[in-house]
Amino acid sequence: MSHGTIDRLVYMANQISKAFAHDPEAKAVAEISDHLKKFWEKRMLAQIFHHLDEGGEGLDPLAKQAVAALQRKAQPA
Amino acid sequence: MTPLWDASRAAEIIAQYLPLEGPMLPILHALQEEFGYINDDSIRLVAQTLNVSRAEVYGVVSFYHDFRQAPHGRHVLKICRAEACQSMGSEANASKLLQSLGLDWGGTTPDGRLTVESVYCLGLCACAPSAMLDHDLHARLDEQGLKALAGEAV
Amino acid sequence: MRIFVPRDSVSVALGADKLAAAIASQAAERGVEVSIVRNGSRGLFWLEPLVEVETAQGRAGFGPMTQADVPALFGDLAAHPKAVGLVEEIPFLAKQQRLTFSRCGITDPLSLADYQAHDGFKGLENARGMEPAAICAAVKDSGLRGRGGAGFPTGIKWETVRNAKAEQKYIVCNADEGDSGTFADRLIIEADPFCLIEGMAIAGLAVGATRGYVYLRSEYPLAIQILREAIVIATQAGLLPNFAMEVREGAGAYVCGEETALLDSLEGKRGMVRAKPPIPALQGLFGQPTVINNVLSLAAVPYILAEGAAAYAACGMGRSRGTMPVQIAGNVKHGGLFEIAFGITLGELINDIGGGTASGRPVKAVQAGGPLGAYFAPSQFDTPYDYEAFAARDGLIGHGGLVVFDDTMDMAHMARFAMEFCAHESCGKCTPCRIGSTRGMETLDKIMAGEKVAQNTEILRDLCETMKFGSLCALGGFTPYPVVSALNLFPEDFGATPLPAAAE
Amino acid sequence: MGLIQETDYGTKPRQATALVTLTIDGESITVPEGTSVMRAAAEMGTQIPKLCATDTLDSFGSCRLCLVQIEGRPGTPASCTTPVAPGMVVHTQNSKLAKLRKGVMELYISDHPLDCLTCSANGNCELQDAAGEVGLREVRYGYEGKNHLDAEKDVSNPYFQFDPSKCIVCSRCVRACEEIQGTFALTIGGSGFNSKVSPGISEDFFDSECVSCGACVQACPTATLMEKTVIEIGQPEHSAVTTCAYCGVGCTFKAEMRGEEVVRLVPYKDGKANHGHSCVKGRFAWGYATHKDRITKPMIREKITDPWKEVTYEEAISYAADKFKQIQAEHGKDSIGGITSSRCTNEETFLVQKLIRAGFGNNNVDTCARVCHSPTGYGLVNTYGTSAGTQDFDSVDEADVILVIGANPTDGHPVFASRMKKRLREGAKLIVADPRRIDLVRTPHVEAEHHLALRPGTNVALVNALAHTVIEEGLADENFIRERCDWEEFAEWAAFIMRPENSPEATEVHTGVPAAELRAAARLYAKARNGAIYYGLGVTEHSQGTSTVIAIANLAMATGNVGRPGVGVNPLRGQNNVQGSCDMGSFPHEFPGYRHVSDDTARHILEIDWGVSLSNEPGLRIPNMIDAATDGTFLGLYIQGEDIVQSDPDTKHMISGLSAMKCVVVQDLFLNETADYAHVFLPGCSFLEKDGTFTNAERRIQRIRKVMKPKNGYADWEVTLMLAKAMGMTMEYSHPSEIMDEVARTTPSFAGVSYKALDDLGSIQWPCNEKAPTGTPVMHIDGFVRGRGKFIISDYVPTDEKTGPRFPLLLTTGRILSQYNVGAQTRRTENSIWHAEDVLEIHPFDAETRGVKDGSWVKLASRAGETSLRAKITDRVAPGVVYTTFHHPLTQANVITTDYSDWATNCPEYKVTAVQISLSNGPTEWQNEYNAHSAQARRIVPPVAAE
Repeated sequence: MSHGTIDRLVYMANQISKAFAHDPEAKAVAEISDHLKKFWEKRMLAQIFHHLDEGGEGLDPLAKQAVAALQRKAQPA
Repeated sequence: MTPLWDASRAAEIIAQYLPLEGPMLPILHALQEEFGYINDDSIRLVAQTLNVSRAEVYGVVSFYHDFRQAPHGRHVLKICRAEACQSMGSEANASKLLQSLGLDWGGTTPDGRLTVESVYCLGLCACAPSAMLDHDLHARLDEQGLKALAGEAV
Repeated sequence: MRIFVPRDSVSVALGADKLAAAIASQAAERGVEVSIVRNGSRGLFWLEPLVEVETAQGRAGFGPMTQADVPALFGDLAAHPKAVGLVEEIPFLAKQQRLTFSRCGITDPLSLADYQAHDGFKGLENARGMEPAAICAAVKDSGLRGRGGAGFPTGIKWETVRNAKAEQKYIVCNADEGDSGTFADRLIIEADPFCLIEGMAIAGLAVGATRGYVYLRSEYPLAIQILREAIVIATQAGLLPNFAMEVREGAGAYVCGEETALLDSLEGKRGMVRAKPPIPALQGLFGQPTVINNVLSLAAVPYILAEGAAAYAACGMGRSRGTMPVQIAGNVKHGGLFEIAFGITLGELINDIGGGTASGRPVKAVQAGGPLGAYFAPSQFDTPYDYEAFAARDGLIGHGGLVVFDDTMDMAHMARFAMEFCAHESCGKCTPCRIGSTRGMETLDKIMAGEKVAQNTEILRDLCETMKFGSLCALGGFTPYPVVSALNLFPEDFGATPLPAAAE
Repeated sequence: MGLIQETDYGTKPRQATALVTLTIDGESITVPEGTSVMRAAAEMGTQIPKLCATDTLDSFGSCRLCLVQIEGRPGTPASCTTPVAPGMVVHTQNSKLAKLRKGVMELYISDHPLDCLTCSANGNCELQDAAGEVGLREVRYGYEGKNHLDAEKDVSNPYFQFDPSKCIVCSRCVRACEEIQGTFALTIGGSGFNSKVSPGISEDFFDSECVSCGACVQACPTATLMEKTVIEIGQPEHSAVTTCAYCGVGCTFKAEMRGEEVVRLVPYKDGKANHGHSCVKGRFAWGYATHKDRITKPMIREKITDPWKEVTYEEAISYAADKFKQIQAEHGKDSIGGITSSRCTNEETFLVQKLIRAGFGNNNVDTCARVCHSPTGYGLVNTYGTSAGTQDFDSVDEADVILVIGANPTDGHPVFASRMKKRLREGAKLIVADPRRIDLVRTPHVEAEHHLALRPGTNVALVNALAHTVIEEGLADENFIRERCDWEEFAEWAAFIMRPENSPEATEVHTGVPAAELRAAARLYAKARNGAIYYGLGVTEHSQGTSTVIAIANLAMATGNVGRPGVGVNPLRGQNNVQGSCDMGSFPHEFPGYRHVSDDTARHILEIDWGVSLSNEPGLRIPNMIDAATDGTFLGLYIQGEDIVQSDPDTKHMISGLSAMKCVVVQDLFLNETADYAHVFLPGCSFLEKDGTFTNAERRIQRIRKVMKPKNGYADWEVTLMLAKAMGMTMEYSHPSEIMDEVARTTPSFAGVSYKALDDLGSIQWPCNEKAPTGTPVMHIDGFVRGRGKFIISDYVPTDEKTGPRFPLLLTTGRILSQYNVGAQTRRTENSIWHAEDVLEIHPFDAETRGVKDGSWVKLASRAGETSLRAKITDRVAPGVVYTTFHHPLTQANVITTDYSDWATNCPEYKVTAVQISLSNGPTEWQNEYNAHSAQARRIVPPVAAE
């Protein structure tokens, strides 16, 4: 695992996603984004949002959806 | 000759008695029978096998007069010193024998031939004095008889 | 020709095995067909080895036999130099009331057929048809008291164990017969082992125990061997359904004759005396309800169940019912086992039955009840053999041993020996016994050396009080009996000079 | 302030409800059935002389001093072994008894040295007291007889001495070792007059099985077993009751003093966690408090390559505050943060997080629980509703089956382990799930029914398979579930757990635990009347730590094992106050009392009390702080009593993060590894020098009390307060009790806690409030704290840390009895005699294929780094698994561990690292460099003398 911060954040998001992967998709997305909201500091969130904006390389599909959902909530258009 | 300490033989012996309830004494008897005495290795092995501490095994070994932690002579003469034998003069006979062998109670002849120990009653009290040479009992042992018995053990 | 050559420890210690071999080879040489039965001893030890030859009149005895006496067995029996006549008519035997020891010496100890032909297993069979409560009641009614020394009613003990609730209960037989001058346990085990087995099986039925242990001292190798064989025989014959019996060998600790120390030893621990309560009947072996009885108590049971409690209770005196196997030993002419109802006097036992000292010198003292028993002087020979009568004279019957000393014995030396024995055998748990016995030896040494005799005698008496009332078990608690009795009866042996001479 | 004396009633109390009335010396007394005559007498104030009896041990009846007379009973029974009976009439004093006791005492003294005046126990010797009580004036036997006066002393143990010449063979030491400690290291050797207390096979104490718990020393009525400090210093003259600062058991001790000098720490019988027992650390290893390495003056330096300069507190504090303010001014208020200490008091921890939240204005606070029990918090909050173990320690006495997962109580929580072993000796059954054969698997008189030796990293699979067996075999407690949990959630979970991949047969591939054995273990646990689960860091320190905690919580609920004594889910927490530091709001997402920072109600309570507005967004966790530091957005850190360089994973990354910061403030007793990268050092204060409270693993809040002045001048909370003021906060406390009052008024679960209440009750288990005014020993009794117990699906996701050809072995880590955590304290005591260095345990098979011999230096390499240490060949570990401890900075085991961490809490995956072993010649180059750097980093320039 690289020590780049964004690599770690992507890894963490994917890891969280795996923990909820057994849930139905919609529920899983909600749980994952809720988890991120509860435990991630804002610069971590900013970085992952930015990463998603850049294409979200490395993020699992579920993680991607969850980050996107959270981003929508955090930065209402 | 008693065989030298052998861990796997000892383990085999211990295993034979494991099905017993409270197997400690039977195991210690059997180990002593095999090796002539109970050494520290035996104590450790018994402790390990029975899942007790080695302190506990040592406590047991050191408590009983029967168990030895050092080898004895090739033969053991146990002379009864209890009252009935004393009433028939056993003490005098025994001290003469010990004197002639140059031993104290519990001592072993320099050639390792004979250890003389005391025992308190062999149940032959109506035919005192008595003694046991290795596993054989002897009664009505006067001074000569005792000396002869001690001489028999080669 | 049927010849009986005993195989108990005494006869073997006196060459019975060699004798049997000599008889066989002599017979072979002469072309005489003999069947040699290795019976148990009759307990007439002064005659051992006592060879018996079956004759039309009965079993003729020859003893004490030596190998030199063997050829004569094949000649005119009446003229045999060692002939003692018909064994049953020997007064020592004829005078006895053999209830417990009735088969000893008569049968081949390891022959089930012999045992059954002599009423063996009758008691067990009766017990099988009874409710456990009824068995306990029968034992209670017989008045049987523990033969190990304490004299506690056996039936009450059984009843307690019967009423205890537990998945596993045990019968433990105390065969750690360590008292000098006693050999009754050994004799019954070697001469009639099935009797003990039967007694234990009955106890098992009475209390609901399925396992039995016999704790047998290592100083009795032959007894261990015979009992182990007998258990195998009885088990294989299907006589012990639901009762597993095992012999456990002691390891040379006298204190393991104390019941709680015995239990600790059986469990594989140091043989330390446990404080009571809890009593073993409720929390005994491995913490389970346990009957722990002496060999003689258990061996008395088959008779009680076979013949009824009343038959047993009919013997004896006062609260001491039944018979007691008195063991006469030491410096005595006719040493051996004498089973008799309670009530006979000490003097009768020593002089009439025992025939006085072996040395022919006057009797000086008799120690009754083992190394923890008091000494009696001939002046006390009118004491009846009875728990209470002995207690009244600060003595005890204990396990029924009597050791005779002639007038050459120094009783101060014997008092010191009592302390020495206690020191040697003390488990070390309680202080009066652990330290007191050693201080007792040292104080007696001072007395015997004539050092401040009066003062040290007072210290010794104080010590005896401390040990008697302060000790945890009978080892330390009873050691004062021989010491104080010797001190009281034989002050001259302790350097006490007649007072007026010493006084100013 | 005098010496606290505890009454010794001679025998243990009885709990029987039936009462018995008897008469003792003419006075009538009523006591519970089964009480001894001795205790009954003591309760009415009559002390019957005794030596072998003490109320922490079963009665024994050997000394024969306590003999009494009972009307209608023969002889003189011992009062310690005689239970009371209705109507019994007892005489404890008369001339006969007096003479007897004197006679016995005369025997004792006939074999005892007459050196009372120079004896270390003089004035505190039960033999001396008893001799006085019975009026012994003379030993008529003289002193020439046989004796033990020349018996040789055994001084092999670093902390206590054994002098057999003073021994009265009461066996109290032997019994304490058996009954209390459960080690059975002592016996009486020989018999009769030659009876002698003997460790092992007549070995010396050090070589024996003794674990130096001190129970024997505590039990000894004479100077036979005596603390070396007492021999050296003398008997103490005053004492205070305080709480141990080592593990999460939280033993209560009496700190016994002479003036300002600690003489000894003695376990306190009334201590609710330890009931008078102790271990080698708490009992003896307190010497670090006065160790020469201790730094007592504040120090600063501009750069971490500079030597330290000693300064005044004012200077150091304003230096730190200025730096922090400057960083915030330049990089925003979120650019600094702090780390609270699980070694410090609740009050100190509360203050640090308050400083950060209210003073720094962010939630960048974290604590060492991050690396140990953070998954416990997450897992238990979500399933049961509260972040703590469900039981008190006493509960184990009622457990029938004990399941220990990933914990090594005999080393990590020794005093509780003794308690557990006692219960196991009484017949409770044991299941151990651990890759390593810990002592508990088989130790004298204790043997696990099942040792599930799973492959590291497969806990979730194992616990799921246990649950699978429970459901499949119909062993679930349906009534409990319907009554206490949400049935639909249960059904959903049950459907998940019944999937074939969760069966023991399927998980065997991952765990290596034979299915049949696992099923047998599941049945044993599920069928128990009371089944209790105890777990430790072997559960939490995984990438799926949280999932395992959840799986455990599910299993306990499914079998109805929650909400009464004898059952429950019990995390064995590592450090003395790790529970408390979490309770006090040390996590970046939670205020005190586990209230999320986004919880408006909670935030408002604090905002009103503190007079500031607080952030409602979570702050950074330690690893994220370090990441942010390397990114240049996090530049200042206040670390109280933690050594993150040694205790946190991936040392190299940690060092680069710290090195990137502009101001690192370390507050500690010693210049620890982290201080090598600090700019300000604030001297810390030991638990003996301050007041406060610790909260142990059973949620028990207990006082620590100051017994000597702080060597560094201030308690830690005072230093934090200075820093807070320098940062511009207006806070004022004159005593820690005021901080606790603030906790109580702002935190519902602590509402009833105050120093007054603690003094009155001795200790309090939270929650303590109107509903539970004296605290809560067992939680969830009438329902779960969160309402209904929640079954949460815990899927097994294998860790990404995989073995392969380069790294074929799995390293797992743990701790050892004599050392503690990073060893900062224990390494500065004689404890190192037992464990002078970390060693690598390796299975004989793996050793042989690599040519490794016992004692060889081996290089241990992982993807993260490498280190060298010595090998110990043992079959405690399975082939393919190696094990080491992390107590010594020289080893730096965390150079090896990766930065994989728990998905929910980032608790590092210390327990699984793929490694390779090869022979080496000694420490690696990195280790040598590291040590050289440490020496360089710890230079101190003394202050220039004033002119």
